[in-house]
Amino acid sequence: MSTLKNIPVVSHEKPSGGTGNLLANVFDELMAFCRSRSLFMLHYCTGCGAIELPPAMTSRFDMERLGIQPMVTPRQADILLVTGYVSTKTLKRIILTYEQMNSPKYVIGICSCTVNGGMYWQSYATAKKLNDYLPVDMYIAGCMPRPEAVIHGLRELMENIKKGESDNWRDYYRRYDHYLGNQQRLFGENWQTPTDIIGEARHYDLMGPETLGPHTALLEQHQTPLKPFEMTLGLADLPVRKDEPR
Amino acid sequence: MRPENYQSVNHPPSNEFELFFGPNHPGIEGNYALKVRVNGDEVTSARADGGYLHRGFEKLMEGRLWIQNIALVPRICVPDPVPMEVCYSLAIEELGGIEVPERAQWIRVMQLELSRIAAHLFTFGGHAATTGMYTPMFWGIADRDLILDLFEELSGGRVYHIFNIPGGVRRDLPPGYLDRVSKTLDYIESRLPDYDNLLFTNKVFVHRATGVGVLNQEQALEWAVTGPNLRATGLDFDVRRDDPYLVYDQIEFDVPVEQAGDAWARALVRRSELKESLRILRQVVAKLPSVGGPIRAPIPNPLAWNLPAGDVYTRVESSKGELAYYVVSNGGDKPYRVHVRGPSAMHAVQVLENLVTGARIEDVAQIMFSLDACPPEVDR
Amino acid sequence: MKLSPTSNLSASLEFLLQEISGLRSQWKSPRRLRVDLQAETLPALIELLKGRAGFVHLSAISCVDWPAQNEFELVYHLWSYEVKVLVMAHIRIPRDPGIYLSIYDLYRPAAFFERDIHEMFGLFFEGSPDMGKFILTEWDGPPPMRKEFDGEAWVMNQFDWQDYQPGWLKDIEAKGGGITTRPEDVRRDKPKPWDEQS
Amino acid sequence: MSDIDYKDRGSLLNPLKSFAFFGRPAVTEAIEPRPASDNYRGFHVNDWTKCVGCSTCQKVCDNAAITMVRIPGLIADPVKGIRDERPAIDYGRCCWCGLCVDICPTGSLALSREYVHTCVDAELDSYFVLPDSSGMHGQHFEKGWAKTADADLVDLDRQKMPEMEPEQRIGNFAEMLLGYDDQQALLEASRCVQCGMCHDACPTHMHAPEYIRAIWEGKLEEAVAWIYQTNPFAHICGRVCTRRCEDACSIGHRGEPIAIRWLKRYAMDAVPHERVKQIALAGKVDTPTGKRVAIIGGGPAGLTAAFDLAKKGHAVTVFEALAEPGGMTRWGIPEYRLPYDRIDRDIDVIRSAGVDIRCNVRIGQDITLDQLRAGHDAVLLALGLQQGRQTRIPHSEHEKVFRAVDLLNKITANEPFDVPHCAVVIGGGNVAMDIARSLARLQKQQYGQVNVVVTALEEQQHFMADPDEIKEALEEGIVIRDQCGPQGCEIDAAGKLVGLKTWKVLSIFDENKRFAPRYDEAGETIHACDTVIEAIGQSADTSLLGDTLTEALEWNRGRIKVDADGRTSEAWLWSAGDMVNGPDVVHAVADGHRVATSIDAVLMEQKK
Repeated sequence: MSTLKNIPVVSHEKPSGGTGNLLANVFDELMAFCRSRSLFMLHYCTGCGAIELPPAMTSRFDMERLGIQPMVTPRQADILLVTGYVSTKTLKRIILTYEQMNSPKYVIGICSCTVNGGMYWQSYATAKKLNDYLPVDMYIAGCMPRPEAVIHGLRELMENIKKGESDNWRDYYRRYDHYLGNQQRLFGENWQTPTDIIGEARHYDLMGPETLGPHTALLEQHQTPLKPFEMTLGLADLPVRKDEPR
Repeated sequence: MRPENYQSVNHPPSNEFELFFGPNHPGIEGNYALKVRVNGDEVTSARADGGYLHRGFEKLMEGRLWIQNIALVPRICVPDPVPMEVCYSLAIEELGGIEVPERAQWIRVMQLELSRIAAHLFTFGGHAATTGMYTPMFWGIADRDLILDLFEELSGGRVYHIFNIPGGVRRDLPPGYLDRVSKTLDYIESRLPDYDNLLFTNKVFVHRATGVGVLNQEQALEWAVTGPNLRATGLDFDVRRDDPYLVYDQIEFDVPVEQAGDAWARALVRRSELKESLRILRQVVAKLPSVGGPIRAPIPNPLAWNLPAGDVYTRVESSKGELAYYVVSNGGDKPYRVHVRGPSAMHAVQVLENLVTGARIEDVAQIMFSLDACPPEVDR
Repeated sequence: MKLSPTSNLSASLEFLLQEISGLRSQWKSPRRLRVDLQAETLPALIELLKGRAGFVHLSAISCVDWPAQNEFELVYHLWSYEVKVLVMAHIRIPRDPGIYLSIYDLYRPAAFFERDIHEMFGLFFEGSPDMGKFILTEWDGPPPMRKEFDGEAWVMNQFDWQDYQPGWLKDIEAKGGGITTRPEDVRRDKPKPWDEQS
Repeated sequence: MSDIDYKDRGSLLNPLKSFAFFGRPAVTEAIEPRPASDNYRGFHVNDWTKCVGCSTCQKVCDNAAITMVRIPGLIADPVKGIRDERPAIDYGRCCWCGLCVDICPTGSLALSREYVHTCVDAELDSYFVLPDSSGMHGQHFEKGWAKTADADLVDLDRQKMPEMEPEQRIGNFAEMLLGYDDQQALLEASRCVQCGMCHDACPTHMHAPEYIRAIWEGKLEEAVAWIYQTNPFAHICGRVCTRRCEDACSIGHRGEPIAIRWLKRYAMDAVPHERVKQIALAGKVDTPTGKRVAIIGGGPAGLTAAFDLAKKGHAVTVFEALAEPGGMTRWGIPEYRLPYDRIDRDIDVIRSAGVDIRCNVRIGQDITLDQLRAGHDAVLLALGLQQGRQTRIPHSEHEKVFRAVDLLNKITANEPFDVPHCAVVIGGGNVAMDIARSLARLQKQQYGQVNVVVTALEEQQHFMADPDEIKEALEEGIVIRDQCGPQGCEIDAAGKLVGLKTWKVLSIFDENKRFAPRYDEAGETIHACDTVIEAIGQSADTSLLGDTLTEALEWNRGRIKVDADGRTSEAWLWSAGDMVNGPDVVHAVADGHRVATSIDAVLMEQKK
């Protein structure tokens, strides 16, 4: 990652006015078109809506005809599909995963639960509004939505990408303080992720008025520098349980 | 921490690695995690890590009316929701002394078996995919969808049917429904040889699955393994037959048993159960037209419905094993306590940890799918 | 004496249970036997059932919180594959300090259930192999299944809800209408006028 | 067991058999969404013409997804039980379980077959929807999950009130309805969906949902406390209320309304009287205010006002002309409908609040109005309607032509009179039924057979009387001849009343909805009888006011004109009850409360 500086910074702002070269946007539009036609969807079953994804992905509803296919690693995925309720424990993993995904990236919230708590609005264990924690590009209503509805939502998303309208991922950088604040409220003040969003925002020129704020200040106060990552999960501390039949 | 602080990973100087296996992992069923330690390819120890799907069902149910919970319960096991509904309804009916009309009981059996077929088709697919064979998964899921179509027609919902209600079922069968059920059964039956060719007698799969995750009968009993996993170890037990509920005592069916207790044996038991479920469904389809009467016993206004104080333990055979509800009422309009005993709670934690330990890393996913562990049942 | 399915089941099972002092048993249905006993005698019962009556299957351990009596009720559901009967053994233990003995040495699945009860109710089992958190690793509140933990109030305090402002609602509000009853309102008990007076 | 032998280790070639599928059509569906099944549970549709805004859907919703929204411009009619509110659904909560559809009392709510809705973050408000019949996106989709008869979660049939058989009850004045037992009351109370339409429709806004809930919970004392919040005539209203509440009940749209009146009766009967007294007097002000109020008339309106004012610490004296307080409830309603001991209990509660009730005191004779005015800070006129109206048909001045109220008075006072062998009652209201049924009982007692005919202008299904009353009257052997316009009493040569002549009624009202009956003379009938009883309404006897006061007061169509609070144009005088509103117990109670509030406010203002 120390090679971050070598990545050329691409400006995504469209030139204002119609005075520029007609061909100036052609490349961007081509990029947007291509991007919309090959979306990789992260294979992460976060909630119960995931049960309608296998039908959507396989023969009957065949998502692949749209160029969408599951991808096992967040590093190569474009879409994070949040399929329904997210428990606090999952939400932490989702945020880690989201931050690891490469921009541009899109979040789809399907089912009721991602909007306003859904069935589990009384539950102490689930987060209620996904857009408090992550910028969401597309919502698909249903509990759970049928594969057709999922595909419809994906097509809408493709359309938006093609038109260059889906860029909420920038919002995460521009309003990082807001998202971080909600995350801190749920996970506690000590919450930190291994991805340096502020650094990335600076680097890619994505700073916005709300990138920095009281919550990021709190983060700087609490955060411990990332040490070189030791491959240990603390398993040694746990009793190794291998039940032998008697 | 700034980008310049990112540093490369230091590997420990040995073959020992500790890995997160999930929650975001293609080889895990649902949103679940295993922490495994591997030495080379061999897993030397494993700990299950659940709770990613925890919603606090048992707490939620204490805050909702008896009838409101019927919308909640199917969500406890997403791939196989009907047993959840039926088991909860049975508990309430036993508490409230409600006699379920015979027609409703037959309709429930029909749903239970359809759901079992759907769940098994789903599990095959997953199991095959963990061995690198995706065609059975595609077929299985596409065929499962035909069952979901039947459910959609019956209950108005593809996955969450919310069709069983304390006292019976919510609607009568649509006209001509049984014919369509028969047609789908014919189709699925005609597909079984294809599945056999593709998967169950495919030498690649057989070799890949034999001897993997072996459970002997002693271990299975020790760890409270139930359902197809138990029957794959040679114990002939099925809640439907041996602790009968609904009208299963009027239905003729066999309980398939295998002896080897490995992943293949478990797959074979499920494969044979598909056939038995088809056989049960044929009987239900033949019987249902002659069973008239109401589809639901009269129940009080759901908004003002107290159940007498008491407790009840009901269990049914879900596609994963023994599913049980322990329901306590203190005489109020809401449950005082509901304890859901999902079959996977056993399979996905202790059994999985023990079976994975000593296995090879590439078999971990297969072992989990062959146990058909359903994480939402564990987390609740 | 060894039970067999052919013998007069209920009589022989009851005869066997007489060995435990202070035990009350009641057949709830032909395959469900409810047993109430003192907490101290439970291990003896379990040993008896597993050793002499073939109850090898621990179906579940359920915990019920009874704050009014300041007690936890533990229910051990044991199934016998041989005689096909489910015994539900009920014991009560004081909520404070909330410690009981594990039956892990007799039934391995108890580890899961005991761990779960410890997480959800805060009841500690001595001798259980692992009382570490499993599901609620990210939860630092009180054990949520205890009755005194009001989940709904906690949620209301912790989370905000969507503040929908759709166009139709604005139109109606402009005409003088608007939201009259929110769903939260009907969930609360109505205040009683005489309570206010006193 | 399995048809695959475990020893069969399979073949490498087996999968190749799947090449048989090569070239077969794919199972893939078209990319556009398929139509959903016939009872699909998609987005909501709500038929606003059927919906009454009862909010039952909101109560059954397990996800707290339904918000009630008031929409100006819709019909709002508390009497019919219609609110201008409609449910709005939050699709960020909904789980499409369809419980709202199955419980909807009117059957207006349904789920459609529409299931696709997507939006971007900025359009999230579209998740909050006010469903009408046009569907989520204004496109037409067929109804999916809708109400069916066998899946209805609303209990449409009420618990049957146990009653005496006609043969048992006809010969005596014992109460004919026996009241619910505990189990019936519980079941009936459990039918309530707590919509509160009854509360809105009730003139005195009784807390019916609350006391029904309390009965269901087994908290009968709490139920009594709720009842006494708004109605001291609890026993009486539990038996003879005109029950506007049940007309408004949302269960009544498709089934039988909750028996709210019988539940009130049950609660009142189930709690011991001494306990009722304690509950009723909770909240009574201990310190007297020193203000004195005189109330003329010991009927529901007067006594309700007296009870309220006494609870607020005023010294209240009620002057009643007749021998016992209770007004029309005692003197007009027969004992088989309302036993006197129940009236006594209600009066006892009111007395125990410190109200001084002086009976047999007639204003104008025993004490003058001016004396009252001088001795009190406020005076309330609650005279009621004690004069029977007359038909003024030919020969109606005959001595054998009676007013129903007069006869009912006599029956209550146990005054002897000649029980007619054959009576014809003119009128189709409750009073007509009361006198007819009372006479029938007396006839049975004295002559062993019933011979009473009720004639009225209306068709039988449009009688003003309660349908139950009509049914019971018929059971008791009373003959009803509807559409008969009285034209005169027939007198024989000896001057003896021999019958009533009626013509067949063609229509009662003219095109301007004014009372102008048209008759068909060809349909003339002579109803033979020895007595004719007029039961066509009552009026107030305001002669006690005296000429000066009658002059000074403002009048409105023969009734004293009062403002919204019941105050007359004279500052010291209030008026309430039937004489202002027309005959109705519960209305009188409501009026009593209103006037009491007004009097209390004025008196407390004076005190400052």
